[in-house]
Amino acid sequence: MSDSPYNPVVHDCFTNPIHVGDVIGGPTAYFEDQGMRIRLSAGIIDSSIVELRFRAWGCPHIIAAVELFCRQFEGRNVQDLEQFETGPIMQDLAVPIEKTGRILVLEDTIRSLKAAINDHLTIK
Amino acid sequence: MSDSPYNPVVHDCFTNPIHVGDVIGGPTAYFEDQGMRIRLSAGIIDSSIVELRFRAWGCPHIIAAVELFCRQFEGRNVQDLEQFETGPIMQDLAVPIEKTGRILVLEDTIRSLKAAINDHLTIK
Amino acid sequence: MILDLIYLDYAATTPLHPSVAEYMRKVQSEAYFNPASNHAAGRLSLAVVHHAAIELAQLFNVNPERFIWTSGATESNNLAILGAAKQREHRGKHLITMRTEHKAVVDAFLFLEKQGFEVTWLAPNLDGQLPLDLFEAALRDDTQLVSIMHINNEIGTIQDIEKIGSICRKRDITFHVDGAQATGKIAVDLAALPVDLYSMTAHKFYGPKGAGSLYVAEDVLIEPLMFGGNQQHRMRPGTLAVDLIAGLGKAASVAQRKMTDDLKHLSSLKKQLMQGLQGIDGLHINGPSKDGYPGILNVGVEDIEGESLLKALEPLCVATGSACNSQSLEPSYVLRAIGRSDIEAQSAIRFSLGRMTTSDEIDKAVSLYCRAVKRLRSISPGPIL
Amino acid sequence: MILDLIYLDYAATTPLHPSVAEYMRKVQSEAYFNPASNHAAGRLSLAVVHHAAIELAQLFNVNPERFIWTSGATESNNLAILGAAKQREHRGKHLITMRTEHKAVVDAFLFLEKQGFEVTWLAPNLDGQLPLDLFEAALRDDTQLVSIMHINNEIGTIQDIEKIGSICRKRDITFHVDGAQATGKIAVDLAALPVDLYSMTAHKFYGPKGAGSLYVAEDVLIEPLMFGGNQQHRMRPGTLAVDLIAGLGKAASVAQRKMTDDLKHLSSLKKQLMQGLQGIDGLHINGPSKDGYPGILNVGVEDIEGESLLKALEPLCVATGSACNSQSLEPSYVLRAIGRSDIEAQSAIRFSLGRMTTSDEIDKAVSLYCRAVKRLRSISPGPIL
Ligand SMILES: Cc1ncc(COP(=O)(O)O)c(C=O)c1O
Ligand SMILES: Cc1ncc(COP(=O)(O)O)c(C=O)c1O
Repeated sequence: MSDSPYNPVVHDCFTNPIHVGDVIGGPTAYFEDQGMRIRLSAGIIDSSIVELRFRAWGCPHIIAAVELFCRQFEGRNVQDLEQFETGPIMQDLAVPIEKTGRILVLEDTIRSLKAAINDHLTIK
Repeated sequence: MSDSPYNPVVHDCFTNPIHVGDVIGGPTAYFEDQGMRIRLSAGIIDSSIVELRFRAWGCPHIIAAVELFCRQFEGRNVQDLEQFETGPIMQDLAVPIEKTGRILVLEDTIRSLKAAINDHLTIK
Repeated sequence: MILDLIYLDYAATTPLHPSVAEYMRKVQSEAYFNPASNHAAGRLSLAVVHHAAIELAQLFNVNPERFIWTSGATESNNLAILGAAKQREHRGKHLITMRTEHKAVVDAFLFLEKQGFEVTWLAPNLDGQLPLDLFEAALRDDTQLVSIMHINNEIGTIQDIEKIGSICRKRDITFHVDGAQATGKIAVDLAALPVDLYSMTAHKFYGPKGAGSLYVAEDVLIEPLMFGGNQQHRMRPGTLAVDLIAGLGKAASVAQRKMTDDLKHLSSLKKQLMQGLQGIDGLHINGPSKDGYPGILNVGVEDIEGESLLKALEPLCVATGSACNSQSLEPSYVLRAIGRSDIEAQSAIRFSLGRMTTSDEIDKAVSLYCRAVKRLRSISPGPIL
Repeated sequence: MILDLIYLDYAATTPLHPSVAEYMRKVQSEAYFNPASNHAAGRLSLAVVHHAAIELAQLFNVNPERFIWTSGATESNNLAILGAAKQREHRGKHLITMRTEHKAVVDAFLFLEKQGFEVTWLAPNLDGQLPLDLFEAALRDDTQLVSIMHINNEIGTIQDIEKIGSICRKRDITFHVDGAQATGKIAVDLAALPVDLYSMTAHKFYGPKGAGSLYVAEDVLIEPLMFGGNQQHRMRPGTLAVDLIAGLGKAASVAQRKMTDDLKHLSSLKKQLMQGLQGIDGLHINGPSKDGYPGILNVGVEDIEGESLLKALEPLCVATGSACNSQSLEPSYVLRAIGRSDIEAQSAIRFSLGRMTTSDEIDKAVSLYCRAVKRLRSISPGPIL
């Protein structure tokens, strides 16, 4: 449908999220702000992120953003998380400017997840 | 056509006036007022109005009114002119209330015609 | 793609009833003239306009002379409220309305506030009803105008126009009713009701968009919004859109004929919808639980984000908040006024049903709604602790 | 009966162009939704509205964002004039317009006079043109708004919008143009013309009735006439009539494509009409004898009463005075302004020709006119002495 507020990437990530869930016992981060809530958890083997799972409460853009993050970083090295930037994800999802703040909630959650993963790796 | 400002009598009298003209040498009356102009002339034999002719300049209602007057009084006795009243003619022609003044111009002309006929009969 | 849509947003707008569309087409091709033109063609169009006035008058049981043609209820509301308030400034500068009115009423009153009028904004009870004791307490000697909507567009509350109007009439207060959602849907006898001004718009009852009317009771005077000649008793200038007016009239006449059947149909569908949804955890109805207009059902559900709900409901076309403000995602001020929290209000979905709605569509809507709630809950990290 | 009519009153209103009617029907059945609705159906209607804005923008060579949808030129004129005057009250309270403007402009200015504004009413020359020296002499430091129509609806005069606009722009004066009779008929390049506000209405160029627009140049601010939410930059509330807007856009696009042919067709018909009438004793043209808009010819004739002439011309449908005031039979104030006496003015007949007018209809019109004049003269007692 023309003029949808959601581009096809949002539509797909929102409608068919394949990373919903929790990695039980894995490093986990939870963040809430601006009425949005995100939980991320990871399955780590050596320094590989073999699994990324999320739960989220928020608008379609935020749900799609978390799913897209999972799609992009599952299977990659823990170090790669440093490369995460909000800019490209905002672009991929055509997030309207007034929702920028919400995407920063995702950024915060990822930062928190990195910390949790580091703790996890250190303990090991 | 529905809602015409002219009823069928006006339409007929305006479109097919059969009394346009002048009775040359007959008693004649001319009156103008409110931008309307009416001339009436009659052919009189004994005390019969054998002919009535008019000329008029004005709206369709005034033209129709003069024609209707001629239709009604041609062939009748001079005395009958006393019976002329504006009320019935306004009704027959469904003259809008704001045009009442114009019909009074016809009344004035007829009064003047009666005077001219009286002069004519007296001279005889 | 459009074929897949399930349209349950009849309170936002309706399609043309087939016989209305057909009649309008006939007028467009055979009587498209300017009703103000002083010739046979113009008079034909004028007759079409007169006929429409008669059809509208029959629906309301009043004299056809009493309707002003406008472009819709927004204009009718503005004309009524600004026009009456200014016309009777000498009578007083106090005005009364409700917090749950349509934006076209609310914003007209906000404008009058800026112009030095004083407005009392009454709050409804939980059902959306105006509490009459509150209303009577708000009346003052300088109260000159009261505006209360007939059926609320978001939650379907039907106000007691008769009681409110009687109170106004006793005190020489002009009473305006926004009847945009009531016209053609419930019986409105303006000969019996103590109403001075009544707004309506054709596109809410299967008539054309861009066509509205304001009923002005005898001896009620209002100032115009626009100027341009003597048409419509100088209350509303502009070339009359003969085909739109014809469509409005015909829609009124169809509505009158079908009203009983329409109401029965809607009541049965609303019952089906409510039964279908009742199993959902944390669901609540916004607005009247009974006696509301059967074409509208507004429900909210705990711990679901509104925008995602709307997206997850596709291809179901329903409204969040009022259709007219739904471009912004602020929680509906109507729902706030009946006591809903921001978070409750933002999950609200208005189902509005219409003449063409089928029982099958209701089934689909129910299953889409249940699935969407379940899915979003399965994604959610759980309620905030 | 309607079949016998000869309609030469295209300046009063036009029929729908067939492809406009067809497109509107499609929108009515497939995209009848509320463009403000936040769902797929609403977005479909919104896209239709955007498309119409693009079509309209192409006709005027400007940005599609710059159009406000209204109910017609009466509303556009009022919105522009009242809205601009009030918005810039601080700039000054002096306004300028012409005596030959449409009632929707004249009466808006009369209202502003009552509100404490001062209006200079300029008289045209015999052709209906604004004398530029007179205009410049009328300008003052506190002049904030000028409104001049593009094509005069009664006599077809085309004003020099470019020159008038340049003078306004140099002095920071808002310039409004009533383009109701020009839109879709002559080329109007609003990117090049120094115009701030331009009014139009679809039903004058084979689009739907009840659909108009106001072009608002960038950085021009106006106050709204009505209130009701955030739609259309808060300048004009109300549900957008998507089918009417679609029809307006399509009519603009058809008009652009056909403009050269239309003008050629009208010029040739007007020539035929003038030649046909030229033998009549005491005939005069009201308005420009050359360079006027070819779709309009206004003629008067000595010593003929206007109402009777109109009746005698049946089944010819033409206008006396302006279509919009023709319910009253006062002599046209436009004709009085170009120096006609009352008696001259009241015999005036406006022939207005259109896309569907045929050479055969012109022949019939000529013979009806000649016959009517002859017949009424034969009835007349002769001129007042
Ligand atoms: C209660 C109510 N009043 C007024 C309006 C405004 O009607 P319109 O947009 O047709 O002007 C609407 C609908 O939008 C409404 O639901
Ligand atoms: C020059 C002019 N301006 C304004 C209007 C008003 O247009 P509308 O009646 O469509 O509002 C008209 C036609 O009636 C017109 O000819």
